[in-house]
Amino acid sequence: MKPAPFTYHDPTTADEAVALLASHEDAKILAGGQSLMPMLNMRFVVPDHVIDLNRIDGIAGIRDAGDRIEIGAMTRQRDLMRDPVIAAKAPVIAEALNWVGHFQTRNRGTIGGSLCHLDPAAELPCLMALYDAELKVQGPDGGRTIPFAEWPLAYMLPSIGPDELLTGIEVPHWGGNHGYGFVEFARRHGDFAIVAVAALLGVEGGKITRAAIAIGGADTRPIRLTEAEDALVGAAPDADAFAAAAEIARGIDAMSDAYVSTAYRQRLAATLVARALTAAADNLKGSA
Amino acid sequence: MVVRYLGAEVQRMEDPRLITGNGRYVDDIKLDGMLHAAFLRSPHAHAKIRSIDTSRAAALEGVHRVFTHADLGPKYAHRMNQLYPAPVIEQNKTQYPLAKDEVCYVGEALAVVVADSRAIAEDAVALIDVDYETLPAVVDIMTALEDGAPLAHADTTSNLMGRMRSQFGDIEDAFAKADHVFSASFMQHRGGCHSMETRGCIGRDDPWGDGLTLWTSAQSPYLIRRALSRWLDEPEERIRVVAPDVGGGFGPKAGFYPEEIVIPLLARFMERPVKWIEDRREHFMSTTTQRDQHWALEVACTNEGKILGLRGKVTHENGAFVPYGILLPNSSLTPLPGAYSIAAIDVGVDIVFTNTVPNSPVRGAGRPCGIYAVERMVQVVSRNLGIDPATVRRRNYVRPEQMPYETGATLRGGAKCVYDSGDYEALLDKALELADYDGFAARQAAARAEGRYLGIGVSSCIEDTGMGPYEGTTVRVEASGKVAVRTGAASQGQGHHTMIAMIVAENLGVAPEDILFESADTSKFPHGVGTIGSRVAANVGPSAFDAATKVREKALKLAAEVLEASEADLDIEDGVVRVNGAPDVSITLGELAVQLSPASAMRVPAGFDPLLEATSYDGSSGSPIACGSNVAEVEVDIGTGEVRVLRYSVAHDCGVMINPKVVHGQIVGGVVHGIGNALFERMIYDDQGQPLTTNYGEYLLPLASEMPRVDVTHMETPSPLNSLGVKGAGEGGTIPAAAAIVAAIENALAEFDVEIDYYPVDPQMLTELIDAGAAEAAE
Amino acid sequence: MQLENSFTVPAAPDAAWDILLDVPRIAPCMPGAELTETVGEHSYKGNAKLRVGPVALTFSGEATITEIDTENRVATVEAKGNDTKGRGAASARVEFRLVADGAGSRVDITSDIDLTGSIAQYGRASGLIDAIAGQIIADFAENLAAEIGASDAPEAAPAESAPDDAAAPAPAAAPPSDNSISGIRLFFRALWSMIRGGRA
Amino acid sequence: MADTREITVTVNGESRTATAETRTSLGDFLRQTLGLTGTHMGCEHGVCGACTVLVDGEAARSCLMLAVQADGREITTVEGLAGDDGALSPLQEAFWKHHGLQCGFCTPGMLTSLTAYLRDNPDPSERDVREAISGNICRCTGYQGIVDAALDAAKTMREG
Repeated sequence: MKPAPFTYHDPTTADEAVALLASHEDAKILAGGQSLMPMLNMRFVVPDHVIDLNRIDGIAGIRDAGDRIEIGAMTRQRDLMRDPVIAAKAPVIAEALNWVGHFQTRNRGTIGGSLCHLDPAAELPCLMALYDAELKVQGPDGGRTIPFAEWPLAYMLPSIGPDELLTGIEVPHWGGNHGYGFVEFARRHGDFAIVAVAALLGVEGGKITRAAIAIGGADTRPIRLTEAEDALVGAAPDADAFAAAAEIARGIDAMSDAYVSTAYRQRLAATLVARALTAAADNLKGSA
Repeated sequence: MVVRYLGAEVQRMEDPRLITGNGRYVDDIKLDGMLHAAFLRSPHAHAKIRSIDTSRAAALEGVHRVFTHADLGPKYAHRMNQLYPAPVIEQNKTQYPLAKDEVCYVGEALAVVVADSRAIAEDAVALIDVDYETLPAVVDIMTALEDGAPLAHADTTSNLMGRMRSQFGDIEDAFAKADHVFSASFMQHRGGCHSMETRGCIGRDDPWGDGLTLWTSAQSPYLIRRALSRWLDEPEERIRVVAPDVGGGFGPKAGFYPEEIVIPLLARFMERPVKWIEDRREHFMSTTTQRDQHWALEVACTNEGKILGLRGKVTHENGAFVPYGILLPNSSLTPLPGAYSIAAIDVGVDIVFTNTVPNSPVRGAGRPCGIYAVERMVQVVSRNLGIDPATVRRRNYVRPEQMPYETGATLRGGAKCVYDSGDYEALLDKALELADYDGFAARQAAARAEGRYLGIGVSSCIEDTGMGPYEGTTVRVEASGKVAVRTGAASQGQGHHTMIAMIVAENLGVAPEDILFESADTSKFPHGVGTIGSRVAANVGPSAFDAATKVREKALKLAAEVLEASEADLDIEDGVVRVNGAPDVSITLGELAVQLSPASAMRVPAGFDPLLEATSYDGSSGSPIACGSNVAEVEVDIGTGEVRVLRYSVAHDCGVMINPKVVHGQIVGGVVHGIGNALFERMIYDDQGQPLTTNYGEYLLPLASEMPRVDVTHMETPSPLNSLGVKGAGEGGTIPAAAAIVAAIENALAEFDVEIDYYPVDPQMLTELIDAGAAEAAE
Repeated sequence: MQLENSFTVPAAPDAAWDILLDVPRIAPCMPGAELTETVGEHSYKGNAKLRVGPVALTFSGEATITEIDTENRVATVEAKGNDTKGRGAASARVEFRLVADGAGSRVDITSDIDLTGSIAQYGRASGLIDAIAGQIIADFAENLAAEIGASDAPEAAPAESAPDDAAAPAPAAAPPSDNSISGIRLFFRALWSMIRGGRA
Repeated sequence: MADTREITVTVNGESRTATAETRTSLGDFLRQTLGLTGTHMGCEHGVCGACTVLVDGEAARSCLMLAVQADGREITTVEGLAGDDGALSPLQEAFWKHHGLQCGFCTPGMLTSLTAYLRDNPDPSERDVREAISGNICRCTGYQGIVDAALDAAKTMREG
């Protein structure tokens, strides 16, 4: 199980990387390698060129930019987990990362790699959906910004051009006091989620003022449960409201595969939406 | 005062090498001029091979040669031999080392590339053009025997490999007398080997020197040598097979594989050593596994739950070829009637071909299936009669006073299955106590009050271990005083070196560190049988004990002459023979050895054979029957269907324990393997025979994060069948696990009236059963 | 896997039948397919591009009309291709049955598709691969409907659905029964834009 | 023509330079090019963890890294865990004492992973340790001896 031969490039700047993409047919970008390397080893993916981003400076790191958090595409999952800005402003990200692979893979895996690989069961795309994150890509004709809603085109296919490079992500966070919950069901610790749910709740005067629910693993791309989000606003953060949201989740589009059915994924979504919202409400109480 | 090693928790002598990165596994061996091989394997479950064009592959830089069946030449054009011939095999289908004109499972090898590196060999494999004519594939064992089912082999008229039956007692009478007859049917799916080290081998051919040498990651090097010798039609003396450090075996490495013919042949053709290391995808597709077995049983019992008879039918998946004869179906039947005295049994097996990888024993072989079946039927009786499962078992166990107890079943090789010793009810009591069985009702009620669903399950098992004929050992004191100990038995991590060193050291009066242990190299010991079926301790143990005793006696006899003392006054301690009461009068074992291996013109003392050495083939006079009772406590999350094993308690009896630390490790590892079978490990093929589970993200091996702490307690009922009183321990953890887990899940979900007819039990299956049960309750 | 599709065209059976047997003409209706060579009266070499997430496959192989039953207007095409990078093979047996339907004709397509090799051995994507295959055939049926329809009537009238993108073969407008397909429609537009951009 | 690079790494404190194809994984480079066979390749797709090594002190799958990516970095393999005098590390000692291995194939990855983990988490619970090694598959032991060894080693190292 050895990769097919390829030509290896290790640019030191983003511009260089973009130029390489433009000038090479059938090139694959190597970020953390925790998804690409297995596919190379198994020869599922057989590119002529591999462009390694690991020697590029300036596209890793986390910055507090007021109402948003700026994250470099090459930021390692480990660093996201340990970062004080994330912990303070978007703690659900740090919590969810406990579910991303294992500590050895988080030491290498990057946020950008995960978003470009776009495995439907991956946690980070689900979180970016939750936050309506914006993705910064750089191409031969300069840069553009892609809202996450427009990022997944299809199963594991992001709307980034073959000659474009993801350089950073902007996460409009919810500030200090909000409730958050992340729950996931996988067969074993660190496995692909069968279904994962991330939820954010803003509550004032005993009423929900703002809600976000993202579901990963169920469909070919992360789902935002907007209908339930709208229904929750104005309601009290209680079991009835969450049960109603769960019922909406039961009706989502879901895929089937060799292991689990559409119906099971829908059932799980219902269970986990209720649990994620309950967790969000609970830690809101805790923090308040 | 003799140092006691037997029964002590001696730290393993293997470990210092292995924890410092100094092990020597097949892939660690590097020979001068060694080339690397990669196989082209069929992507089709069933197809005719119209033509193979290797020209593009052969032309690639770094490729030395490409071989197909035809390229091996007429001398090597025949099918592999049957390792275990048996009369019930109606269709003895064995494969060609490289497929000739038909492939019968995805993963069957049909060409091989020899290149400078494995990577280049893989590049070339992708360039081999094969014209296949695909044929219909049979995958489902339940329909494989129906008229019009696709045939696994183009030249047959049926998918029936053979039929066998275990039959004793008066079954008609048993069912006629019964107060109740209950029935159940269920599918058992056991996964694969998945030793962390895949298979792999190195071939070297030196016709003017050492002959043919094969280093291979295997459990039975001598069986491989014989099979290779027969296939090549060359004498065993010119073939050397070595199993170096082996990274786990668990059954599938006990056989003889096509690669173990092809790789040495390539070395012969290339006149250079050739290495092949199986990669993990190959392991999924070409290493033998166990997979499906369907049972449909009826149990006859009294109102009190006394089981009178068991009858029914098993459908056993064989896969595409028959490398292991009927080991698997046979060992599925022989454990019946389990730990119970059941007077009449009549269970038949249909062994069916499918277009999947050939089947082989996996830890426990068929025993886990046979025991699961019996335990399920005990569960059925308990459930239907509303009698506590522990109580039903008490009413059915074979009792100590019945030992030796002849079940009526026949073991492989024709011997009657006789339970030699053990107190099954006492063992159950120990398990129940360890599990706080009496306190469970309270735990369950408390959890239920919080909306949590707890369940408990019990299972008991017997295991026929230590099958013969023998596993010999040679013990020889060297001039240095070091003691060379050699045996044929290969180790895949069971700690044979430590166990045997302890036995010899204690008997001979030397330190375990002074023992030079070598095994699993056919050039070092004349014959070995193999490390399968929990047989090594009960065979090598006694032979090592006996050989060491003989050497001790010889040493004392010689020392008595040399020291002019009476043997009765002599003792050996730390390699030195001393006269009791005269500590300064002594001679070392090394000095005694020199007297028996003198230089030219010197004399061997009169009345002594050369060398301070002895060889013994002492073993067990029959199969010592180990036994165990397990209690599993689980929690089911009805929101997700997830099963968590909260607590797992084992009471086990493998007779006298040589090294309790090693036995404990075997039991715990075995239990976790069994939990994997019960809850996680599933090898899925689609209806075209494509394996869908071909990576470790999808084939779910048990991880530390989901496994419980396993509490183990022991009874030591010495087996009367060997000099050490030992019984096998390697598989006793695995065999009863699935039954305990499944029973616990049903107990947790009793209010939904859940009945489980398939394992591994997955969460989706459970949620469907829960929802169905809830809907029924609602009506 | 077995797939059934059906559509009607305003062309009379005879006219439709001729088009149906004109492989060079109908081949482009297969998403991602291109003919490269005619090797016999009814045999053709060609490529088909398929992309499953990050895995971009190019099947190279041969398509042959193995049966032509002019009387009953039944034709069978057998196509077989290997991924050019050795990751597997695809084979299809597609039967076209043409029957009169009012003034026009109805085409019933029965397809038997078989994927093998590593591409077929990824359980997590298995449902999706089936869905994609189904989508390809559905697209093919639609494009064929459009092609035949275009021949002597401006607007095609497929029974199931109408192509909603004239430029590129488009996926079924009718939402497929299996939810797992959602996303595939966009996916094919992306794929086609890439193929057109020579980037697949 | 194969795409090759000259690669210099510091392995277990010693600087080593060799040429390898750029497609070569770090694991194959360590084992085959540098002859450090203590690191084991169990699955080559990043799940089993047997090939785990420390790269600049952090645990990483050597099957999921190209050798060329390690150029200029510090690598620690199982061969480098014992002291210069050959004295076993507290973790190695604990694995021996608690029967934390049987066939020994997963052991190098277990040891390297836990070496890094216990350095960052000196006082873990059993639950913590079980999650920490959930990225390392062992088929033999049932994990119990490994967990006991890790907890015991942590205690030893805490007490210095």
